[in-house]
Amino acid sequence: MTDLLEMRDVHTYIGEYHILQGVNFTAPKGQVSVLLGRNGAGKTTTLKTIMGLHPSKSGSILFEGNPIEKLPTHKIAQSGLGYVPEDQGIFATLTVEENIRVAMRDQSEATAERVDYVLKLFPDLKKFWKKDGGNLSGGQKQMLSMARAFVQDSRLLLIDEPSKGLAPVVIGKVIEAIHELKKQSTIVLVEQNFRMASLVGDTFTLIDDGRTVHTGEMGYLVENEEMKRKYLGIG
Amino acid sequence: DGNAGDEDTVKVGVLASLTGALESYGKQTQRGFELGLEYATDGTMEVAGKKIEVVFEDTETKPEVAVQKATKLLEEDDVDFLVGSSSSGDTLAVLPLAEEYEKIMLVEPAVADSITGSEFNKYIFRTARNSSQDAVAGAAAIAGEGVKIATFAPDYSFGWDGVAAFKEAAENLGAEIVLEEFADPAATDFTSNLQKVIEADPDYLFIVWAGANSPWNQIADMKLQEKGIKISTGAPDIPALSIMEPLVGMEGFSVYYHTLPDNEINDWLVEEHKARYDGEVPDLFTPGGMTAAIAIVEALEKSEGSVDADELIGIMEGMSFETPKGTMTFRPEDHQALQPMYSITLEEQEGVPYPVPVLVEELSPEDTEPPIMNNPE
Amino acid sequence: MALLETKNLTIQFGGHTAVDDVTFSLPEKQFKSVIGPNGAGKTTFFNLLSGELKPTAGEVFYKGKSLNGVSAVDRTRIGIGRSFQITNVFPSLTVFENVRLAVQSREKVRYTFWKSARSYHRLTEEAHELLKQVLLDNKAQMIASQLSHGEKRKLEIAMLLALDTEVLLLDEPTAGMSLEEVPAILNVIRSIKEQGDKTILLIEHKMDMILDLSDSIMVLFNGQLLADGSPEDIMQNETVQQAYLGGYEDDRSVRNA
Amino acid sequence: MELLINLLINGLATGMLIFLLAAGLTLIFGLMSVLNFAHGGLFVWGAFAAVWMYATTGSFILAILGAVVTGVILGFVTEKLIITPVYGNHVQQILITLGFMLVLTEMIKVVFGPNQLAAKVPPYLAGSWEVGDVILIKYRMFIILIGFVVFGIIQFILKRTKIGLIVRAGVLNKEMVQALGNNIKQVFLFTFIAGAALAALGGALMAPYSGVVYAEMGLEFGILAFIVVVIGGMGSLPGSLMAAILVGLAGSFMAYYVPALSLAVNMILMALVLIFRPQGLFAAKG
Amino acid sequence: MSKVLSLNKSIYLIIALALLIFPFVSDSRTWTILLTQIFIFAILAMSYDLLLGYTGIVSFGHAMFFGIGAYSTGIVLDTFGPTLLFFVLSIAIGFILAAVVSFFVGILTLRLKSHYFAMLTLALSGLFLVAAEKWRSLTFGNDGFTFRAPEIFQDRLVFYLLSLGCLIAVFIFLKRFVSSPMGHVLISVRENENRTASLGFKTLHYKVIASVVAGVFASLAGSLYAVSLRFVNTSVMTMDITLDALLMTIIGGVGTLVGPILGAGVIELAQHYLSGLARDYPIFERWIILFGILYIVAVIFFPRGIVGGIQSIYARLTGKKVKVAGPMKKSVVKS
Ligand SMILES: Nc1ncnc2c1ncn2[C@@H]1O[C@H](COP(=O)(O)OP(=O)(O)OP(=O)(O)O)[C@@H](O)[C@H]1O
Ligand SMILES: Nc1ncnc2c1ncn2[C@@H]1O[C@H](COP(=O)(O)OP(=O)(O)OP(=O)(O)O)[C@@H](O)[C@H]1O
Ligand SMILES: [Mg+2]
Ligand SMILES: [Mg+2]
Repeated sequence: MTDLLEMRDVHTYIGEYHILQGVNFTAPKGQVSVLLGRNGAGKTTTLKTIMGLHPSKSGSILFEGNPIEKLPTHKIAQSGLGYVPEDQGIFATLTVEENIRVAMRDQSEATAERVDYVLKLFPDLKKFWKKDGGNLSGGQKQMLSMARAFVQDSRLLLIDEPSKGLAPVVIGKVIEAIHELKKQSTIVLVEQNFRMASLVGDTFTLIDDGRTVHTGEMGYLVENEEMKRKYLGIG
Repeated sequence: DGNAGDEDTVKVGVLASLTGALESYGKQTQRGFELGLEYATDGTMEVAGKKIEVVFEDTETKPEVAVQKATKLLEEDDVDFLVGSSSSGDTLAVLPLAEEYEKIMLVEPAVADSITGSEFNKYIFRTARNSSQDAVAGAAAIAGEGVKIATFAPDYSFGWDGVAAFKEAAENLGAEIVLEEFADPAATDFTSNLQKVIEADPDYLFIVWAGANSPWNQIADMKLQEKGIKISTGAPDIPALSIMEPLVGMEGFSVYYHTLPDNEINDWLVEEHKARYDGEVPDLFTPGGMTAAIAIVEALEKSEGSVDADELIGIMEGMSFETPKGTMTFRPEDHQALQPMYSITLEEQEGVPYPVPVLVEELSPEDTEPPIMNNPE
Repeated sequence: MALLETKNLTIQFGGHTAVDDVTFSLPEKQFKSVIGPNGAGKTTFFNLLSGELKPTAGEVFYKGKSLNGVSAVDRTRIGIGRSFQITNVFPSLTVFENVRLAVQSREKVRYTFWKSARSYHRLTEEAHELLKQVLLDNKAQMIASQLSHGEKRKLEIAMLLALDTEVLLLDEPTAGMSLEEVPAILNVIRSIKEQGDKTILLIEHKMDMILDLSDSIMVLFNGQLLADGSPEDIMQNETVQQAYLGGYEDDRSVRNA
Repeated sequence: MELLINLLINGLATGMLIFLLAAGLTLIFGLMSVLNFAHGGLFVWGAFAAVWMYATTGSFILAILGAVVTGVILGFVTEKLIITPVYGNHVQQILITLGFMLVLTEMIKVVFGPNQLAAKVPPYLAGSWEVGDVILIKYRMFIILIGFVVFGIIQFILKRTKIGLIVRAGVLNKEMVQALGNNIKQVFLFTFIAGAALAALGGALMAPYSGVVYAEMGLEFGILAFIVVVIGGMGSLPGSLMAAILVGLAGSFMAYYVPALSLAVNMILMALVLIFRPQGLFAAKG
Repeated sequence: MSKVLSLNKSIYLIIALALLIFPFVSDSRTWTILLTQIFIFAILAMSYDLLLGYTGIVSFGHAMFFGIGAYSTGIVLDTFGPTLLFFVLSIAIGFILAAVVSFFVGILTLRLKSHYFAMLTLALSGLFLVAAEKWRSLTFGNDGFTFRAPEIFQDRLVFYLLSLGCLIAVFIFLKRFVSSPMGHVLISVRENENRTASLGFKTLHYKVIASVVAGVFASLAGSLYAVSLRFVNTSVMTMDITLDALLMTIIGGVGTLVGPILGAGVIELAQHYLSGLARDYPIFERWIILFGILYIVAVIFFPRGIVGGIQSIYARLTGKKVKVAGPMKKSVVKS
């Protein structure tokens, strides 16, 4: 098994604040890795560091074996990463269509197919195709944000809390979608909904106070009451 | 540095716009003043045994800066005379200081009538011509019994003053004003105004204008002259003349163009100016600067070096003196210098890249004497 | 009896009817939840109640009086407070200042311009008290924009609580909050409920939370009121089962483990 | 009737000229949301470059090209040095671009001297045709034509490429646009350069129209361009076109029928539009 | 916190005292005048800061209120005579006019968002400028008119002290204003207007109040300005005045109140020295370029203005910076 993404002892500062204080993390190819941790632990910052949005100060980040920690964000994205931010990052005064068009890298057949796919997955988007993104409901924005990432041909998808604000039935569809996407892409998921995390995750990494504290098979965590209590406060 | 109260020097502070939109006017005054001092003192820079020192200050065409600089001149440099300035606004703002400090101020080249009119105080003498003189000269050039005239001017004080004075002078000469058009000076399009002029069908269109953005092209484009409407206006400085090609042939007036006056001082000025500034000829306000310098030196000669303002006022009221434009006289009532002006036509000339004002007639100081406007209420 | 009511409440955006002829009533001191698919009109319904949007047709009544023409500001002042689904705080003020502003509004300190704000000790204490309740007291001096997402959600709740309004409209208060902290926030909500002097309307997609707290549940579907009843009734509802839950929440054992 | 046609055509031509001035600002201010007070400076540089080129080469085409090249170079330098540090911060944009405006204006005097320069209409565009009582000024016809061509080209580029979209998105959320794989810096740079080149083009075409160029002209026309962009609706090119034509026509008709108000016509127009249609005549959408 | 504050307070006090004593130890009237100008523009800039820095309103029409004050004072003193009583009366008239105008302008404009608001204020103040130009019987058009100042101000020292007094009074008033509960609401309007409304504050009221207070103080600055020149013309209504206020505020530090005072000082002094340089050394003929570069450099090195710059240097010196905020240790639920 090869690791598509590997972070080694990554430290990130935001302004003067030392937020990530040693993150070690790998995303095995073709699997779903879940980042877990309490509010403010540093999950989002980890994803942003990978995307180059909060560049790391030290440590290395390898994608398909190539270092990407020095690249500008758009280069990182172009090298095959897709990103769904936790605040959805919708362009409010652009229509749904335009939002998606910003994410389309080309006009190819394959891209068109992926657009069809996401519209089937989230029919609401089709319904509001010409409407401003800012007028969508909370859940619809979440769908649009995912759709934008899915229409790109990404080998690695970083998804920050996809289930947030979604109706249960849609969460079910997203879980199916993730299983589907796994065939072509590797996925890194931040998820507070432990049920969803446990249904889609292959491996998990626990982040606490800006450090990775544990990594393992998802099944192991589901069974391990002790660890769930200690780091996730459940059980 | 002449310290305050230095008995052996006379200090003159010159305010001018040395930066900004009026920069070229300011520089003309500056050069003229320097040359004028040399001329009047025969290069000694001394009068009645006293050394003359000049300090130039930039008003930046902002009234508050003008006041700051004027105060600095009066306080720190302890000047005995003020000269200036390029904009009427700056000058008006400085007038009260002359009165407060009891120093003579020679106004040059600001034109607003109110400087020697409603805002006059006794320390103010103006070597420049005022708007009304322009207007009277303009009227003299074209007005006559039964002539129909339309006017066109920018919609602010300068334009209103000019047209009002022109109207009076022209009507006195028997002309009829058929239309008064005013336009936004910053506008890009003057064709609507010109349209109205065409409809009024006057014999002449008299234009009062200042500033770079001008209607000349559009006058040509609208074929006013082909329609039998003759154009008349004041000839401006050389850079502005260069855009007046469409008006070649017009009859108008000029305050100064270096070939118009015929006297030795002007010859000297043209020669010296060319020699010193790379062949450039003196322009619209250069003789004004020179005139101010000459007036100061003459007054000092007469006062034997005394800079006492009251004494000087006595001397300068009614004083006549020779300038590049011929003899000027400070009218005792309002201290306005009466001076010659020139009726001209604009002609194209071989080797000159702009239309040249060519003398038709020199208008004597009496011909262009403006009304006295500083009547104490 | 009914504190908050609507009659034929309707709003259209262009051709789209987001809230469609909804008539409902919320008795005093009740805890009612609103569920429905994404885009069903729940948030829009809140916006109509709170006055952020004006209905195309229909009316809202509060304590029997029509709120027609009453602005959002005045609705807050007479007792209808709300939290926002999309985090909506004062980004470059500190967490503490955010809450203090809300407390200040409740205390009606609105146009005082000569006294220093620092002299209002009660405002300060109260703000700190609220921050403690939502587990943010250790971040009081942090700039709000520097909070993580979940922390902002907590701030949002603190600001609503600070207003101390009679009616609380909560729009997905726990979305994005960590597993560990949801129970704490739930406790806060529960304790408010138990004090028994508030009327609460809650939008959530977390069914276990809804079932745990609600006296009644109303379901919105395509802008229409599909059902309004006890939690048990609603869970039996065929449409709710299929089109909203879709089987995903059937097995809640994992979550409760 | 002839009168109305005259007013209409001249108003239209003036409007088109104003559109050419404002087109660049539509990109820079309307789309990129940069409060560029130095826009007038770019415009003057274009005007002076064209006048200088025309005087040295005698070719109007080369003069226009020279202006555009000047605009491109200045646009590049401006974006890199002045604008890049202040994207998204209007307050800082005001200060830095005003400072840069002073530099640009004063540098004109260093390079071209402090005096105004005459700008000549090329002979083949000089003069006017008279059709009955209708006077058609050739250069104005040319401006109207160029106005439509420029409009067509920019509109085509904005519609056919993702550039307009990316810029609009980038103003809303720069990080997200990058995270979706777009090189926002490059797109912003390109757009800014295009805006600067358009400003320079506007200056170059304006020069023969008024017959004169002077360093301070940038200030006057800069504000006019802002007015047009705002009343047209931020970021809408058709909006700017319509607003410019409206300003042109209003000026032309007011000067004829209500001359007392011509000083105020632009301000009145802007006030009315903003009071009754605050988002501008054509908001970027919908 | 309170220690820093008292430090601030004592610095202010020392500077105020120094300025108070200054004209008695230095007899340079140039400096007296320059400082007087600075005080007057500082008042204008502070009033602008209330809008820009505290309420988040970018207005392009501030000159309107400055002009109202200047014309009120000029016209009253010119028509009724240069007495102290009429001077006070003229200031009062300026206040009332500015308050009324800013109230209506506020109601009319403040519903609009950012750019649109800014441009509408530009339009309205443009209309005021045109009115000043056209109403010649009152204003004498753009040439303007001179008038006499009350006898007592003939002594520039007295006027210096008056301006300084006004500056201090306005500073103290605004300082208290912005740190009052109402001031906090203004700040919250700047931060997030909608949210402020949903907390139960009528935001339009606050914006109008800020605009009225700012308008009134701008009018005060205008009145003082007119007296300092004994001359008024339409330049007091032009965009230049607004831009001056804006630049002084930004260069000094937005939302700080002291900033605009420093900004006024820096800009006036820079202008004074740079143009002096041009007089003494011909290479500096184009000193405006240096002046422009000053703005550019200011933005690049002090993006938050002078006060912001000083604050961050201070923070660095006192070693306050190394905050390892990060994720804080759990004091979290143990329920
Ligand atoms: N701009 C910033 N400046 C300073 N600190 C920040 C900033 N952004 C985030 N932080 C801090 O960094 C820490 C990690 O934040 P991050 O958003 O990565 O948390 P998270 O694990 O995603 O939490 P959540 O579950 O709430 O989304 C938090 O303590 C937060 O306060
Ligand atoms: N301002 C608006 N303009 C146009 N359409 C709008 C506007 N606001 C909401 N809508 C539409 O109204 C519908 C209802 O939206 P609303 O936000 O109320 O949904 P919701 O029930 O809260 O959904 P969610 O659970 O996803 O938050 C959506 O389809 C949305 O696109
Ligand atoms: Mg997060
Ligand atoms: Mg919602």
